[in-house]
Amino acid sequence: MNYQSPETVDDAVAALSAAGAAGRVLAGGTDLLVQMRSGRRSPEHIVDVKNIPEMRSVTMTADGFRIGAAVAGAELGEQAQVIAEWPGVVEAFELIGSTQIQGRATLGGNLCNGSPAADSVPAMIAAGTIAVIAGPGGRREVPVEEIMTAPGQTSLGDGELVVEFMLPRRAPLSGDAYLRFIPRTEMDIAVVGAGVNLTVDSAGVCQSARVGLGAVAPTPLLVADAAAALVGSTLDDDALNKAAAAASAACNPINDKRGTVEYRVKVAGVLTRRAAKIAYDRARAHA
Amino acid sequence: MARVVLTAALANRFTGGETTMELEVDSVRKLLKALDADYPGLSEEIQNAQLLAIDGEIFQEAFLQKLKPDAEVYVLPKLGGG
Amino acid sequence: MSKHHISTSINGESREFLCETRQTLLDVLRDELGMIGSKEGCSSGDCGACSVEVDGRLVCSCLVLGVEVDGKEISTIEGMADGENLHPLQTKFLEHAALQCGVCTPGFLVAAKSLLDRNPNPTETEVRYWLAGNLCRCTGYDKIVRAVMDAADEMRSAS
Amino acid sequence: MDTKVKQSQGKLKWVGTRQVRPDGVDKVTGRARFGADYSLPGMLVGKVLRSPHAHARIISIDKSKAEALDGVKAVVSGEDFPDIAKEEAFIGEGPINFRYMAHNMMARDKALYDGHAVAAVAATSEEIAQKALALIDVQYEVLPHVIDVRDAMKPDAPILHDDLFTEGVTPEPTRASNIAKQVEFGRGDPDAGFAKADVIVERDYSTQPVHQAYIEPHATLASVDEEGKCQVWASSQGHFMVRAYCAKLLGLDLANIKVTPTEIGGGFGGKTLVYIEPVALLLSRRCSRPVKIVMDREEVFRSTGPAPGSHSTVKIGATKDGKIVAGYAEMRLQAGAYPGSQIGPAGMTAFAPYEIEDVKAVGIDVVVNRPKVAAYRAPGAPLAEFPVESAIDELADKLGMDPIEFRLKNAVKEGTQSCYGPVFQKIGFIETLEAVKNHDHYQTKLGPNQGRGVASGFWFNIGGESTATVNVNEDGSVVLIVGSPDIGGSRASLALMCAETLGIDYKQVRPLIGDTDAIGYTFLTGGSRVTFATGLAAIEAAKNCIDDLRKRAAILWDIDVSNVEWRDGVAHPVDAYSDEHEPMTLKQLAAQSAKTGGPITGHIALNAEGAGPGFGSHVCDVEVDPETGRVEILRYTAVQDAGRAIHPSYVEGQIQGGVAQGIGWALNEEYIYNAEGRLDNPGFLDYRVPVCSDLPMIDTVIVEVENPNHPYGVRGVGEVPIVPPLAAVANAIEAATGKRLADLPMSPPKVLAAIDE
Repeated sequence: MNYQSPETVDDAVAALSAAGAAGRVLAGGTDLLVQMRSGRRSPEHIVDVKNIPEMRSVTMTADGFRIGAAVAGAELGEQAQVIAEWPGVVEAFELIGSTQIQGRATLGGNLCNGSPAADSVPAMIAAGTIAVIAGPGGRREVPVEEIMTAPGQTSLGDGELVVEFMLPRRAPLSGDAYLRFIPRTEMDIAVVGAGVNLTVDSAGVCQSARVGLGAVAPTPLLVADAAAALVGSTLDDDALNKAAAAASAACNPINDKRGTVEYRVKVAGVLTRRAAKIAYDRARAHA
Repeated sequence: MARVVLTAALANRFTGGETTMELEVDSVRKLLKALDADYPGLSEEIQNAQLLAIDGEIFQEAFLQKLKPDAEVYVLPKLGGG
Repeated sequence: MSKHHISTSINGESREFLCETRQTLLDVLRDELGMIGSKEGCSSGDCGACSVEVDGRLVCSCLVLGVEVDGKEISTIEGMADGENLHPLQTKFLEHAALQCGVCTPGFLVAAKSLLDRNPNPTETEVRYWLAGNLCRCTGYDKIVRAVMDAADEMRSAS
Repeated sequence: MDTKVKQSQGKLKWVGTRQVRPDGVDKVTGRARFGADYSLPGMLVGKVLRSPHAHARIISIDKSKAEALDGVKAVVSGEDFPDIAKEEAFIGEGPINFRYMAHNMMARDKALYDGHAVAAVAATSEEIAQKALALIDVQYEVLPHVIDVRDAMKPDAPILHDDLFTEGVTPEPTRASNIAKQVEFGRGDPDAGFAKADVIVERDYSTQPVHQAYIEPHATLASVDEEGKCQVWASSQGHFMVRAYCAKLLGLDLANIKVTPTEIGGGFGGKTLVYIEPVALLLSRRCSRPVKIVMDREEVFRSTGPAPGSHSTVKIGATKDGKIVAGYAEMRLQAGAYPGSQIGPAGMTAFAPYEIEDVKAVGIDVVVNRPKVAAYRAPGAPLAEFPVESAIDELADKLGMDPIEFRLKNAVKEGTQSCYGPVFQKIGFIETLEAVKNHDHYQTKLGPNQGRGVASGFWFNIGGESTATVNVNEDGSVVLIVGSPDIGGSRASLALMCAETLGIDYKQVRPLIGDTDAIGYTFLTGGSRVTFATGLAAIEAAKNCIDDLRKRAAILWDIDVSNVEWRDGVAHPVDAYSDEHEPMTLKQLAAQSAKTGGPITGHIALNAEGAGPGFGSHVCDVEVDPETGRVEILRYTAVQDAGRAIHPSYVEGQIQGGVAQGIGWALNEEYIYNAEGRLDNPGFLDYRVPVCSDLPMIDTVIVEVENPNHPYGVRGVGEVPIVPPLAAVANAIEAATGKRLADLPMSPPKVLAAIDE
């Protein structure tokens, strides 16, 4: 097993291209090392992307934030402006694993590991996050919801990797939130995750919304029907119940060791309603 | 007379279901001997896998105990613990 | 298979070692460097018994490859006491009987120190969530949390 | 020689104080060496190949490819171990059958569960050992399997053992089945009792198997030399147990085996057996090099422990004035792949806290395709007392009585005949109930979706064989050698009792756990026996040491030993001689020991009887999220009779730890098997033990109703606290939601389903 630690994205792309199917990106390693140990993945070539400055930095411009794909949760948690503008995304990222995992786990890894239950992904989907992908053919920009294709699989081609994520600056009267359900208070994989990002007008009427759901289908979902149920309302009980019903209706989960179909469908609605309330309160407070 | 009480499982195995018996003995040593005379194998089973509760006190190893004239002896499975 | 030559600093001391790619930092500490204070409880990042700091970040050393720490600074339980003086957390763990079997203790201490280095005055809830990645099956956590809070108190009044 | 020891009456200097444990610094600095921390020059890595099938006949095992791999030094499988006849014995955590134990350690003709060991290798590195495992060619014929205890009892169930005929039933069965044994306990006539009842509750309950989940995986290092001398370093609850089992399972002379206890990273009953020690020994014998085997977490879950799961039917009847008049329980326990679940203790403990004249408890031992169960803290009691404590709550509710008052009305006390037969001696159950009743926790108001539950628990506690030696050093310090591995701070409590008895400073006592060659036989650490039984040995050894000290003073003073008294660590001449001689301290006597006969020492080997039964009563507040079914533990108070708390901090710690484990059992811990009978959650990610943020502080109240059979009044404390939480949480959830959950764990989907019913 080889280990390479390139210092530029181009070198990383070259290394991954050369390795082909036997290559694997090592970011935080919190999934990869576990998979290697259990024999679920046996890469021959490991490409460590943590020494690529571009992938380790968070930058802010008037247009938005660029968050390196290899930024660890604990590092993002120290970015006051990102927290202020995208609390839902940061909260989602920080829910992944323990303090120890937070010291290593990355946004890029959480997405590219391909777990339907990845906490950061529904929040990024709700936020309208764009992933910047580098590969042998140059760079391309892809909405986050288009990256996972099936459990453990992504739409990335050979030699491609996610370099960074782009989020816009927070618009006035908008806010986001993410909630997940786990049996314990920590250390579990999401049974259901729900992210909501919305904008209201000065009267408190929802103007636009995006709802992302995790762990309820083979990939994280962007649920347009749930968002549509919120738009035009002041998130009264009726609108919230409709959004919850739409979220539940969008679910296509499985029975597994973490939850049943029935339970996931029901709780997806509950969390959508609760997350929408939090996002709404944040939006109204963000004049 | 010492009163000896067996569990149902033990009684089914050794005494044809009789769970209670009265014996004229003043020690566990004699008790075991007396039981063995009436019910072959019972004494060995008691010494291997059972404990005796004599007048309320549990003895994991009761071999050396004396018995009061009206002693009450329960034969129960040996206990371990976690 | 050729081994990687890694130069690092452990508890302020320069250390070099050879390792294969597959070896974790925990493997290296325990098997190559004889530092057995970090414990292996799960090898999957779920128990925290192998907690160390790498460049000031709390991590599970079972989820870090040995090759990744070239040029980095590592802190382990073995470096926690200052010469013959125990760290206040170590003292408080003993006073509060915050350990029974003691196998999770090094991980808890390293994690708790990492918390107090950042937050000298944590609430009970903050302590509990910070330490949620460290499993203890003996104590029910009560005395551990008390020991950490008490150590924080003492360190604040000493500074 | 009769011991003349005078203790300052009532005033104990060390017992009851909170001293720093003797092994503490080693454990907070990372120096303490646990099982995996031992190494020897030339050591090989041992690894075990495990069955991927829940039930399969082993057609053949071809080891040749693995043996040919460079770096592989030995490969063994079932055929390399001696064939052991069926033989029942009681040397570990409970009655065991050596044949089953041998087959559980290494499968012979059949693999009986996912994770069952089928072969093992020793190699020069971990990587080579892993490769070698993959090269062992095992041909299986996969057989139908059965995981659930109710399915296993059906007539058409796949049969695990062709030679297993139900014991304890009449008529004797003629067909093999998965039902290994049936036992029953009780007194009176339950049918007649129920006829007198005004109110009867009856319900089916189930509990899931739960793992002890000690943080340190099993680890051992074994070394056999060319002469056949065996050395084993093992993390276990009893190194004498390891020695005995290794000798038996390998057909070795006990005298050739020395076992050294390492520090043990948790056991809770799960390390009262051997899994890898004989395997490491055999591998080492094959290549005359040391072999270390360390399980990974997945192996721990797939092949060790757990406590049995159960399905029970419990019925209790009471009169309208609140007197329980009848009880009936039938408990079907999952033994795992081999017979031997704790049906005895389950049957005896089920109704133990209550005085019931007409009562019967039946325990049924059933084999299924899961790992063979092991002891786990009060083995058998939590799964037996959970249904009863739930039913008691339900009855109290129906009768409109406060659940504490209802328990008080029926509680056993000194002189009450227990439901399993014997009459209770001095016990403190009522005291624990009174303490709960009077605790401020029991009076506080609750909010919406919140509920309060109470439950009680019982465990016998045991004594057993212990040896202790007290050696006085020439500077007057003392080494206390015992044979009990320390799993929770027992070195501190033993040193405290030794210091108290001798009358010297606690810090002058250095406790040491001797290996099997260094100290006499000592039964394992379990059953809450160490502070009681090994404590008794430490006290008696100290008393013998005092006899020696008095003798030495008598020699120096040239008076008869009967004229020397030992008071608070000092030899005093009796009044008649007090003008002639100055009292001498232990230190002074030690300094002159060479001229009075050599080193001063005290020794004892005993079989402690008279362990005092333990009772606890707990109160728990929960809040239930009505939309997700999540249960939060808001507040928890545990009251327990400890007889006397030698080191109160470690008594509290035992209670708090037991409560946390009980809460895990109640809420989230379970084994999840897939359709193929493979364990789907063999790790801490999905086997959900409570984490730090799941729990509140766990308040403890120690009640001290002294055990008359111990010099300081000690009762065991470790087992009881895991018993009440299961029902305390269930009763609290019922109070919060109006729904009674009878199937553990009460995980969010089950709670939500009950709420939505």
